[in-house]
Amino acid sequence: MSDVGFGVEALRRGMSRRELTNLLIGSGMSAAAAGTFAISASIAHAQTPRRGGRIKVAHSQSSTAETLDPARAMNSSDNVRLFMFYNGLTRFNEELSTELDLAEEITPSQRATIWNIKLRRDVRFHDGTPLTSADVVYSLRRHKDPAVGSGGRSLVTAIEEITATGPREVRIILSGPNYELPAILSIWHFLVVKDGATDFRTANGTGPYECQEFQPGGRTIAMRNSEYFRPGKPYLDEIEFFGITDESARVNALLAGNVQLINSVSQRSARRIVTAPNLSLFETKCGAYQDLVIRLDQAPGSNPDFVLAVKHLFNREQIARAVYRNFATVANDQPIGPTSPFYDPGLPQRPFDLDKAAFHLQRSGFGNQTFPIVISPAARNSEEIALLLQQSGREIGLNFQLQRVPAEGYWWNYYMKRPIFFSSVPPKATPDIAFTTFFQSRAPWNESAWRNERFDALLLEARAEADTGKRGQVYREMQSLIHDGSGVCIPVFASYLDAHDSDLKGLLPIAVGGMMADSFAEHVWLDQ
Amino acid sequence: MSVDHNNTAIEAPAQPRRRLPLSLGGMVGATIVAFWVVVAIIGPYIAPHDAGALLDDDLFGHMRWKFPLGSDYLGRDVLSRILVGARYSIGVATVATFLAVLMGGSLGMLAAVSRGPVDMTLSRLFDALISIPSKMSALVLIAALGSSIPVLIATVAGIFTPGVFRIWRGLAINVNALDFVEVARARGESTAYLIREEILPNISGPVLTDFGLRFMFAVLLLSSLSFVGLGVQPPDADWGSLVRENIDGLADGAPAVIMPAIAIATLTVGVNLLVDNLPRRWSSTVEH
Amino acid sequence: MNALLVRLLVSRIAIAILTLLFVSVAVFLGTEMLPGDVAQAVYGQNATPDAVEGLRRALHLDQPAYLRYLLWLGRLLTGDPGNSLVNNLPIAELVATRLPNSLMLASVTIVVCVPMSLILGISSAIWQDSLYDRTVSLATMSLVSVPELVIATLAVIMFAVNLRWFPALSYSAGLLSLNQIFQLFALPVFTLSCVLIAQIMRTTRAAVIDCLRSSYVETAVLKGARPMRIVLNHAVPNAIGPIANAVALSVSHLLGGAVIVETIFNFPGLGRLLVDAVATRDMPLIQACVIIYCAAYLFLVALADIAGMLSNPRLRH
Amino acid sequence: MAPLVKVDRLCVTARDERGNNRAIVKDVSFEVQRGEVVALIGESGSGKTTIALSLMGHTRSGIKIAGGSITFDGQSLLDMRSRDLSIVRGRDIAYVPQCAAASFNPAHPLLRQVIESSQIHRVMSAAEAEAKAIALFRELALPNPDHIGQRYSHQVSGGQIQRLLAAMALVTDPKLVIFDEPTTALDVTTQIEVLRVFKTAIKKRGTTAVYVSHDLAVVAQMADRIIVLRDGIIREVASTGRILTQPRNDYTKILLAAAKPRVRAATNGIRKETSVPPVLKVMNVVAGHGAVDERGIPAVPLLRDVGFSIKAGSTLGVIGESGSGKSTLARVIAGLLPATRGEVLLNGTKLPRNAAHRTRDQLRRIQIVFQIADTALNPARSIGRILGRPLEFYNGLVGDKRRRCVAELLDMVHLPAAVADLFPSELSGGQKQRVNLARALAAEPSLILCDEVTSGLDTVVRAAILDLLAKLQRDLGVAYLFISHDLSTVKAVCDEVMVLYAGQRMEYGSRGALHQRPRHPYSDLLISSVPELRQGWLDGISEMMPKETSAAIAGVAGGETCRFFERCAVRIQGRCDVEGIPVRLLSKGAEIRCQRTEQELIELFTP
Repeated sequence: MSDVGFGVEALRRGMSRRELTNLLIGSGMSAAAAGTFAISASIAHAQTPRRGGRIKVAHSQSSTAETLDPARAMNSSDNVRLFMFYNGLTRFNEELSTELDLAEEITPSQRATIWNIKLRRDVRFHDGTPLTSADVVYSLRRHKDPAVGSGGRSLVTAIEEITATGPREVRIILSGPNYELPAILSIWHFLVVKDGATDFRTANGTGPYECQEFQPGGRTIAMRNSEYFRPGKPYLDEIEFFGITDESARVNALLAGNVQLINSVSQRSARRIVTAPNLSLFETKCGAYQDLVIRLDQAPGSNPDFVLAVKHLFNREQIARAVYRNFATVANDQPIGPTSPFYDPGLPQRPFDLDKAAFHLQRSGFGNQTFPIVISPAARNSEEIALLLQQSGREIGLNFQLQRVPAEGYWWNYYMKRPIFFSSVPPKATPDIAFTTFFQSRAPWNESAWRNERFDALLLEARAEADTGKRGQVYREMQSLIHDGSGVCIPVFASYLDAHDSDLKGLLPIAVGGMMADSFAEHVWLDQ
Repeated sequence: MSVDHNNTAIEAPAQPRRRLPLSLGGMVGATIVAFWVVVAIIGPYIAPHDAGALLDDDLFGHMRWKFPLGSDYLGRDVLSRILVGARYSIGVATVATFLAVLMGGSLGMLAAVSRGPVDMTLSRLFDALISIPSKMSALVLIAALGSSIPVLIATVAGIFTPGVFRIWRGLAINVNALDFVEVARARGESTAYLIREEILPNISGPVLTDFGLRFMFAVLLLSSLSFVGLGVQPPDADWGSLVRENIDGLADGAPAVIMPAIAIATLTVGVNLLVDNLPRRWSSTVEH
Repeated sequence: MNALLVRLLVSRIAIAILTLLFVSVAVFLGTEMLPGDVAQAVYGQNATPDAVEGLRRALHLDQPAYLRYLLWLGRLLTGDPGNSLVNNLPIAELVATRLPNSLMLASVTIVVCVPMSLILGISSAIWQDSLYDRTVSLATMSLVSVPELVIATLAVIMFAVNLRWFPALSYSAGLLSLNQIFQLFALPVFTLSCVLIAQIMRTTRAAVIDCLRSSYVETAVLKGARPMRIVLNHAVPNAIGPIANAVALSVSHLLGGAVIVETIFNFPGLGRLLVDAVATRDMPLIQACVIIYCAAYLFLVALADIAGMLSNPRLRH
Repeated sequence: MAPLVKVDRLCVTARDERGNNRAIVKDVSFEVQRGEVVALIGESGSGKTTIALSLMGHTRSGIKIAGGSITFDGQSLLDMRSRDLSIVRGRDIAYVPQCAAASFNPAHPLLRQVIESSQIHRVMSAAEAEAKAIALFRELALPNPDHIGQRYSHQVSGGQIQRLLAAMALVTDPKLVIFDEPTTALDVTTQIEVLRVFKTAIKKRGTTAVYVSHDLAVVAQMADRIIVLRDGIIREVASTGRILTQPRNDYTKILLAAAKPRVRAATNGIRKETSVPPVLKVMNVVAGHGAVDERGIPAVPLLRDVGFSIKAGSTLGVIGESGSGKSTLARVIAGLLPATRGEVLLNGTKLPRNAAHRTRDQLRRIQIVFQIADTALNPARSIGRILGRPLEFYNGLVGDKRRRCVAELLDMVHLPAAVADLFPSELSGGQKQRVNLARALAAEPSLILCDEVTSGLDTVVRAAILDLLAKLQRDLGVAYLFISHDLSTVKAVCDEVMVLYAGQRMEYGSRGALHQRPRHPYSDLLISSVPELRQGWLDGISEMMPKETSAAIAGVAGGETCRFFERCAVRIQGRCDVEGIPVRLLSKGAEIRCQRTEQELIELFTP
């Protein structure tokens, strides 16, 4: 069922490191090269894309909060729409490397504090106007304005200045060196909108599809952009995209043939997809994880032995098997997964060890006490993981009382506020983003309130390190610091499971999210 | 001699009542209800397995000796979970219905006895409350207070109170118009006395029937509330939550989803049969 | 008659307005009491204090609660229900995409349910306590006893996934032909009917039986009327009041309470819009949904009362 | 010629609450000849209605015909299939039911229902049937016969409904008409009208009829032959004349005796002219429903400026038709419906209008006994508890003392002490009314308001209750306000009588004075409408008696003009309906309110 996934992964592992090196050596990457990759991926499948056809795609998220404003977009459903209608300066490809999108060239100088960007010349917005540097400057600058309410605001704090240096040239000046800027620019918030755009009831982008209809919480209809700058692309004439929040409804809709692609298939439903004759499961192995977080700044997490006791209570194989039905790989209490080139396989795996857990628990002095764990549908699978933890905790006299709270309100009422809670973290494009947002002492989502000066210093060091090998070294040390000290317990890395009509081709896993990291629209075609 | 063979259904509807206070249907209903009440009380003690333990590697396991009703989506024993869950479903429904009756009933009788502006105010208030969608109230309550048994009870009780008020008020107004209440009023009795001694004993039959029906709707409401995320805390689960959490198994006909649904259905049908076959004088003319 | 009707209508409307006002205050207080606000809801897991603060200011959430309520009420009185706090779209537009769907679903369900439950209820009343009566009531009772979720899911698996008779999703934009309506609405209507038929049928049966016990029915029997005539001519016209009431309650349930069905069949109705609005604390949207629901309830109950009045000359004059 | 109806050894059983079958009609045999009017007379529970219904092959729910046969026009009714039965019903046998208003379907206009049987049986076209019905309306003296059929049952008065039912029965020219207590629910003045038209209609057609009633005086006017029933057994069958003059059966004799209540001597209380204030004095009371204007007049007044007084130990009778405000008066005095104007004085002290503001002692002194014994007792409480409550409430009696007192009270109303443990449903109607009285007595009141206390009771039981009331007054010196629509009862027990009409006091005087002319025209109408227990009374009374009108109650405007105006035979157009009514003191000692002088009245009512 996941043969395709494995095959592609092997292919990707061989290539991605080389490509990344290419980028980081700093000479930039040509658009032609990007095209080559697309072709090579296709060749790997030995299939020729076919043009035409329409599909219906159902996403797990649906809300009236949906928006076409890249600054305000919050979830992957928004992202799917954004990637249909807009382009960024760069983008991630299935090799997990950054490739150029609207940019023709990105060149760092002065140890990566000043970046010069040159735009493609053949790009037009859906309203027919050509792409200019003013559009890019507007699109990046608006995130600094608090009134825009951009979710990418913290990411642009390091950008000091964005200026147009020509009709197609933009210069970005950073407050400190950062070789990761191309990766950062691939994030959906920084997709390029038209200069001065404020009305996002429809989208005027440069993307492969034009927005014909958009209803927040309803459906979106995307029509093929015949003027798209990548020749021949996209393949489909029309995509109807909407949300089906209920998982079984989503799966049933696919089974009934009413939609051709769905995301977020539960591990338990995978069997139904696999046994259906004309459906395929599309697994994306990546660094997504659902973690149990113990706050280190309050009892009982302030006691390191307690944290260690809990970390030894996870029967990771059982979790992968019972909860994720093996659509997961065992993790080691640090956020960089085996799909990442910077993954440290040398870090000793923390075992499921009741004796050790009991030992640490006894040392902590919290034996035979009851601690509440907040679980919620908002953090997927948190209930199931917590149930298993509760079972094994009981064996050493550590009692967990599960407190299920509703999904809405979870993130601001319980998340990072309770002593022990669950979180759900999507894969991050680079270790730098993961560490900066979740583990640095002053990170906005330093979930366990972990403070480690060495770690903070290493982060800065890595950013300014042009050499990938050396950077990998630094990242490995950082992984082990998290593994040892943080209050974040990461039992497994979960795969993204999408499912589709077998006639829908061109899907290749991009290890930063399901549905080709939300950008499937440009790449898929119907084979009939 | 010719005896009664020419009666049409309309002319002589009822079958002769036997000595038994309940007809066959009523007995069946009473037996089912009694069975589930007993299960609710002793369920956790007779459960073969720990209701929270993962015992089966197979998900949605079929029925077999070790797991008489199969296993659920995590491989837990469905029989044990139903036995433990009975207490929550029946207990919460009972307490919530009782609370609703306590609040709605006493206010309803107060409105009927007080008449005038008190009646007016209370009636309008409950009319307004009844028009707020119940799912919305449930959502607000769980969002504000989280999901726990007291919240569950308060939600169901809150949703039912206006309806109870209406029925009790209607019944009490009928009794209130009778002469013996006038006599007591002329005697100078207090409102509390009128409610306690004159009204309440004379509407006990119909309101008991109403209680039964409402209990039934409470069980069903609970199962639909689990859909919006209201239920008891894991690892335990009420029947509605059992259905909800195992709904994926329905495609494979997993007993994990069918059995709790059957439990809900039998309890509901049992209560309904019992209520429908109560002696006629107990029936309330007002429909829910 | 007309003066009375006008007076009744005026007092009805006055009471309705008061009720709506009360409900809107209650809803406002309810949502105010909820932890978190729309700014936090919009950002969810991605919330940072300054982002939330910025959005709050932009949405004027820093104003005192009563002021926000009065502002909202003021705008509403000028006919403008405001914009959604979450996506800044006009509430009227959001509701306009959902309300017709809900109305459509409700109407189709009613068209299917009411005749069926009337036939079942009346026939059960005619053959009261017969095997037929018992079978019908046990069958409807059993249907209402199975959780809606199970019925809906079962219907999808059987009729959409396995048999492929109907689509698993019940929404399509644009004008529909009768056949399309049948296709799209078959499954949700089937699910909703399971509950509704039992309820309406039960009320119908009880009301008709009640009428059958009356003196005028005995008089009709003694005039030599046959059972069919007695039921249709004498019992049913007098049972319209309670039946209309049951139907009204059911329809209002359909408009706002069909959340499960809307979710399973991914039907964009008012129910899910409300659930969504509560989840994101979108006050104007919540208010709009609840007020529509409330007004519909009041309207339907009034309609039922009028139906009862028209069927009963005593109340008509 | 064979009899039209032949009932042979009919046995009917009824199922009681516990599911036992009990015989309610036992071995009843009788015949009805063509053209004959046969009356079935008996008290409640005698089986008379059951027999009447079984003549149509119909039984009510829970009742079964257990044996015997009924032959109608040569057909055996009990052997017929239900389809064939319904062909006979309505076409050959018609039924005029008792509960008149409820017998019309409220959803359909009257005419449609009147001709329904003719349409069911297809004996004539709808147009023919309508024409015939309208002719019948005319014959039955219904007002506005051409259009009354378009009305609905709630829009016509009780007397009219009853006539419409008769028209409904007669429209198919049935061979047999069954009248089931057709006038029981009517006021006397209405009853006489209805009886008269019924009798004319029967006579004219030579209709065969079965007339069911509990009222001998009524039956005496209608029937050729009377069948006396008791407990489902025929006690006596004889021609009407013989039953009235030479009853053979003991029970028939009791019935006859009870139909004329003994008139007891006036109490001596009335004669003692002392300076002590009357136990109750009511002055200019106005009461009703709805908004009250600045003059204290409510939107829907039920009592208009009523005043009277009751001396200690005496009885004031209040008489009037339904809607006259009799019961409202009792409720106003008890403080249940606060007066909007006027005063109620108890022993010379002003009482607060609302019972809630009265002292416990004031409440104790006035007790009220309601008409319907069934609803006046809390069915969920034992008799001991019902009687014990006022003892406890007013006198603080508890425990043994209270129990003894309850026993004494029961003894006082001639009930065994064991009744204390029973519940109201286990008592008969008469027993319940006794308990009702005992409860009032428990408070040791100075005044008991008796609101139609004997109306629901059978003749024999009624007489016993009246005796008891008299005895209690003698023994305890309690005063009564005795409300009734039944003139003979009032005559029997009251010292003084007040006649109410539409909330106005028409006449107020001693009992004796009411029997002398001149009287208020309304009093005159009332008294002359009471059927007398002799054959031919109905045919003898003068045709000049004023007709019952549709009596649509006019607006309140004008205040104190005569409410009886529309129905008054001697009204003065342009005066009675314009001017306020003067109070006249007649020489016989009674007060009346009428425009006519005493002299005029004497002349007008002298035949």
